[in-house]
Amino acid sequence: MKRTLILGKNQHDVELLRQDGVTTLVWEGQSQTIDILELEPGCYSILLDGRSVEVRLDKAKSADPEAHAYSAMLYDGAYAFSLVDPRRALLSGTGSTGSGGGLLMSPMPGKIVKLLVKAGDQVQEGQTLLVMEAVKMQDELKTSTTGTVKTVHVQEGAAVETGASLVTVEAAEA
Amino acid sequence: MKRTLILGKNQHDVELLRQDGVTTLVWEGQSQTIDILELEPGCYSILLDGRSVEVRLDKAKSADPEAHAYSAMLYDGAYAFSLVDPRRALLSGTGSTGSGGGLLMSPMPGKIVKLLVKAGDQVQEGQTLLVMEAVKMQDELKTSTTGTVKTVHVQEGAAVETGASLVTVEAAEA
Amino acid sequence: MPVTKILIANRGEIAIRVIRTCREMGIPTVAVYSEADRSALHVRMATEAYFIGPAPARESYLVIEKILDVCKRSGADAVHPGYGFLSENAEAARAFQAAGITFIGPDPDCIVKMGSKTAAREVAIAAGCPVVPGIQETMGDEALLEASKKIGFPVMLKAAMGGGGKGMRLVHHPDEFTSSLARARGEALSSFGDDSVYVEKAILQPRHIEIQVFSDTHGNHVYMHERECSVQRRHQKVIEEAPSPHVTPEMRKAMGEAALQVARAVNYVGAGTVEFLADADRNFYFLEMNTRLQVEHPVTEWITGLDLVKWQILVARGEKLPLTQDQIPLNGWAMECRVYAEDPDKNFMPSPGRITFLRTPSGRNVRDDSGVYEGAEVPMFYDPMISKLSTWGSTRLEAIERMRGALTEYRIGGIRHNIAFHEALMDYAPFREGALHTGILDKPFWKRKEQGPDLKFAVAVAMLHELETEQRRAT
Amino acid sequence: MPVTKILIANRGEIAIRVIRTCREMGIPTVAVYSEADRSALHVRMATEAYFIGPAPARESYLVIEKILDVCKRSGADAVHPGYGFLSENAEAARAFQAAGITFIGPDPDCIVKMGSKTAAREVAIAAGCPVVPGIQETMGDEALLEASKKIGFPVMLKAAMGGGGKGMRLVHHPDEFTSSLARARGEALSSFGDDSVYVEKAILQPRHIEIQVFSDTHGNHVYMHERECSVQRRHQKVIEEAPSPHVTPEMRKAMGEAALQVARAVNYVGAGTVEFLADADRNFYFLEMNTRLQVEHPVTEWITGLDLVKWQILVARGEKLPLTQDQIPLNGWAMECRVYAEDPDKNFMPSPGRITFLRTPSGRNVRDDSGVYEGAEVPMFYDPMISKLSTWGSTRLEAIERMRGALTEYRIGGIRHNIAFHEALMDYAPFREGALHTGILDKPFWKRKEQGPDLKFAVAVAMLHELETEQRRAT
Repeated sequence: MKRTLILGKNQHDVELLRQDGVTTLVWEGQSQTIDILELEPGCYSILLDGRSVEVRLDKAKSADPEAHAYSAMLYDGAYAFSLVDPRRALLSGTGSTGSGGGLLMSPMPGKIVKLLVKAGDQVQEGQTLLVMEAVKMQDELKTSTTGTVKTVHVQEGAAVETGASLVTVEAAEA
Repeated sequence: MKRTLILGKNQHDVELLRQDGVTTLVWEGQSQTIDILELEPGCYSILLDGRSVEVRLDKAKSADPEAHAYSAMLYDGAYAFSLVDPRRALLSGTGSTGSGGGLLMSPMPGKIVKLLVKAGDQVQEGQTLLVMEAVKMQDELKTSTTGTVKTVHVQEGAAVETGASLVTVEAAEA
Repeated sequence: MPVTKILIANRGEIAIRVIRTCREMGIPTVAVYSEADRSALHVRMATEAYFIGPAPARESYLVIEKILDVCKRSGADAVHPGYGFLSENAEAARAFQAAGITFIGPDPDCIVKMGSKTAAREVAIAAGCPVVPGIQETMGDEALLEASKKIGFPVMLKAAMGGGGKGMRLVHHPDEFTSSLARARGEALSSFGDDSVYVEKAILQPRHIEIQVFSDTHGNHVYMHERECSVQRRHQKVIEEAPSPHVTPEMRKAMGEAALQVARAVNYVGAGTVEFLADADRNFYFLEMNTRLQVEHPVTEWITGLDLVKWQILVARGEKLPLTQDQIPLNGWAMECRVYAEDPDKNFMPSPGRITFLRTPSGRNVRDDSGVYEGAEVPMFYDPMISKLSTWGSTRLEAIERMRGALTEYRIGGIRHNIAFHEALMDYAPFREGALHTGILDKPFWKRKEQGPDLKFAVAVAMLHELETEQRRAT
Repeated sequence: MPVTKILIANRGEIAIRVIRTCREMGIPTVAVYSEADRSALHVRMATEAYFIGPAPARESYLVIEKILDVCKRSGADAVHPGYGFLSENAEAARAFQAAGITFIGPDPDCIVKMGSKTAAREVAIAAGCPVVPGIQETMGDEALLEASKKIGFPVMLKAAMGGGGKGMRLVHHPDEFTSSLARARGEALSSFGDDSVYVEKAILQPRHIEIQVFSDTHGNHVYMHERECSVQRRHQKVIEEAPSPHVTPEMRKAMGEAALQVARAVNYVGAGTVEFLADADRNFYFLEMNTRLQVEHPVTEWITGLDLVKWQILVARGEKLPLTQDQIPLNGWAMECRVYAEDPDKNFMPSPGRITFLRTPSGRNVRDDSGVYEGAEVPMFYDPMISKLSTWGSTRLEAIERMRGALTEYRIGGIRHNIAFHEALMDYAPFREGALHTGILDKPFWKRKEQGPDLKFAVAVAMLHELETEQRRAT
């Protein structure tokens, strides 16, 4: 089954085919033979036509039960990917997502110092949604989606972990 | 509640008391203040009146559901300990156990090549109960208990893991 | 003096570092820990460990009476302070002395003298060690401005009791002077409880080069060559190396001897570091002296083959230095990267939390001085440095390539860290060429690399595979 | 010759070792793996990895055509054989040559010559290198007995095609000769497919000391001093060190020059090792030459600061040796322990299985060349060596104490291993004193230590705590 992989502002049609014991990745129509081995939960050794790559997925918590979205980070904590149904990719306007489908996630463990939006608010890409604090430093968290605030998942004063869902913004129709 | 700790041929009365937030180990009537922290499952950092000791317990599989025995090994895989109810310690004649209450456990992953006893057989300390094979080397496994074979937990040809129960010998009354 | 059981009044990698040498010397160690550190590696590795209070350092690691109390309970007859915390606290050194406990460091008077920048500068001048032209007295605002005009702009304002870059201000022009001075005084007051500020000639694009010195109680002093510490971010060292690509044999000898002049002038004892600024013409100027073991001592250990902690203990026992000046080796090149729990994508904000996965590099001439383990918690209360990765090569380029290889192997999960930043630095042309100065990182050179196509493909494969597995489980 | 992409025809720690140097040199690597090794560390760390068949080595790692096929598929233009497997297989070296692929090792003819003990001995004699008195010809039983009587008992019987101690027998008296010979022939036949046996004068309590040599394609040869490998169990090295406590500067020079004579005589190219037996009077005798990188090469890397794998690659590219003989350093002392998945309590029986927990030592001058990771499977099909732990110190005692500290930090769960055995060896008086000979481990010196009271207390605490937790959960 075809899915859409979202990487930052890019999205790619991807599919995994398994036939006669051979697994093939189809990436934007291009096929390559792959071999995948789960070394431990979330850690994969993958051979792409022989090239050896290791991937460690840390599933980010998603508070949106309808999302079918699948967010992941590499071990260095820097990249966010989502895997969605192609139809949803169109609907959610993922062309402008930062960390997956308009969902703002916590980049660190810390405390929510100030919430600047509530559900129903109209927001612009780059607008600050809330302020977090960790190790006595404050950080303004901004959205990368223009649209409407759908859900605010946290309260002021709450302590959150890395990857916790903070605010979901529904993208405006393009 | 008092228990008996079995180490090789020795046994010791032990008890853990918790009072007013202070934990005390009573070892053969002698008390010392302890602090225990589980670092990860089975791995403990323990402070004994300040002295820092680390213990990693690998629970050995016990096939005897009635045993209430608790077998453990340190990380270097060399020592076996059991913890039993004091009454059972007397009954099972643990004065002569090797790896806990007459239970012979597999020292390595391997194959059972030959079984030399069946339930009901009388055996002597030092008698070979079975032959195992690993990496093309065979090893005779002997019992350290004189008594009657109660249960043979494995069949010839079976593949077993380290710590698997092989044969239980009930000690003869002294 | 007897040193038969050592209390380490510190935490993190430096506590581990001291424990390792003590083990080799057969000396039992006593760790202390705060509420945030019960599960810390130093507690697990020490012979004994005692609780000393709440997480904030001022309520635990900095409380002299608590450390003294643990000495009594454990029978420790010596204290190794590491760096930071009580390491340059003369009051602590005096309290240990009074209690008959060996403080592994110099005499308290020496700590006091070198703790004041102005007093240290006076010592250096008297010892014939070159200093940056400037007015060492602290004075009022007007007088400071007049003095600055005499020295000639640009000038540097510095907190008299300062360190670590706090309370330092570069002033290019008299017009900015008043506002810069106000901010310097404010920072000095809040950081050191004292708003005294002095003024110096600003050395533009300076190099920070320091000399490791070692002295015993018999009046012997040696230097162990230089460390190059110019790669800094906001006055904090990021990468250190030894030797320095800027230093010639003549300059090394001149700097070493100047450093020893200072050490001799204060009857220094133990491990110390004399920091210098050097300009493009290889002039060098005394900056300050640190009266303790330095974070970056491993690069000196690599090029000399010596164990600096062992030397500290031998000196504390009253033994003579094991080697004379001409016996101190200098082999090859060493590099050190400070690995921090911080987010290079978010202005290097600290990133405390649980280390869910850890794979440390190993192999030929790679050393990882780590204070953590897989499953460890990086507390938010302390410095977020979690490890110092150092490498040695027969040449500077070999040490750099080895460091890049080791960084590639380093895997840390659960927290943000600066491994990718260090990797990028190893490829940064000015760094590779050795064209270092303390502002080398001011120019934004770094952007996290785009993932290559293979990594993208692999992520797609892993995610599709996990999704399939999940769906199979659900049905 | 071009060496732009290297296939490593090996597994385990040596494959990792080669990958690390290739990374530093910017050379992509190609791993091969059998069915038992899909999850092995070398597959994860290499740039590329290809499947080559079933677990038994003779169906995968030893099949020349499969390696050649992967060279073609991956575009690798060079093969590094590591040690063991195809490393001393002249047929393989020829096949690679024929396919235009650079074999990182000496010429096939040289491998053939040195692969036969008798031929190698002839070369040594012709080159003026001392050999053990004996009859190098293989001959019938009667003739061998007569020859032995001429040499004088005790004598040593050796398999002509042998190695690793197999097919070797010490015969003290003519009466034992016939039965010993039969067993030696039997072992030789089953191990090497050839029952040829020859006889030599037995050197009692000999030391095994070897010289590392390096040669390029331009006729340059250097030696990198000796390694002391006398600590053996059943003719298998257990601990290696460099330099040797037995070797004086004069002896080092004499052995080094004798080794170079042999290398020159066969126009040797690359890394090689000339093994000697030495007696108490510092006489030394040629034993054999290994035409490959040695397991124990890290101790040489520690004392010289050189990267032997890098030198192998430079030589394979046709470059000249980077240093001349008088530029080869010799600094301090290095020690290596071979860490095996084996049970020292059960006659060192191999202990394959899953490594459920792994904490490797680190810190100053500690190197761990490991082929495993936490969660890795140690397959039952290959040599059970999982790591080589090496340390450096400025003196032999410092290297020993550092090794003991590092062994204390080494934690391996899930399989049996020989860490505690090595720890005991570090405390064994004959070893510490350097009174080494190849029989040093024959005397049973080792018994696993009784746990101290603290460990017993702690076990009691942990077990009681787990039981309580379990019971709380049950109710």
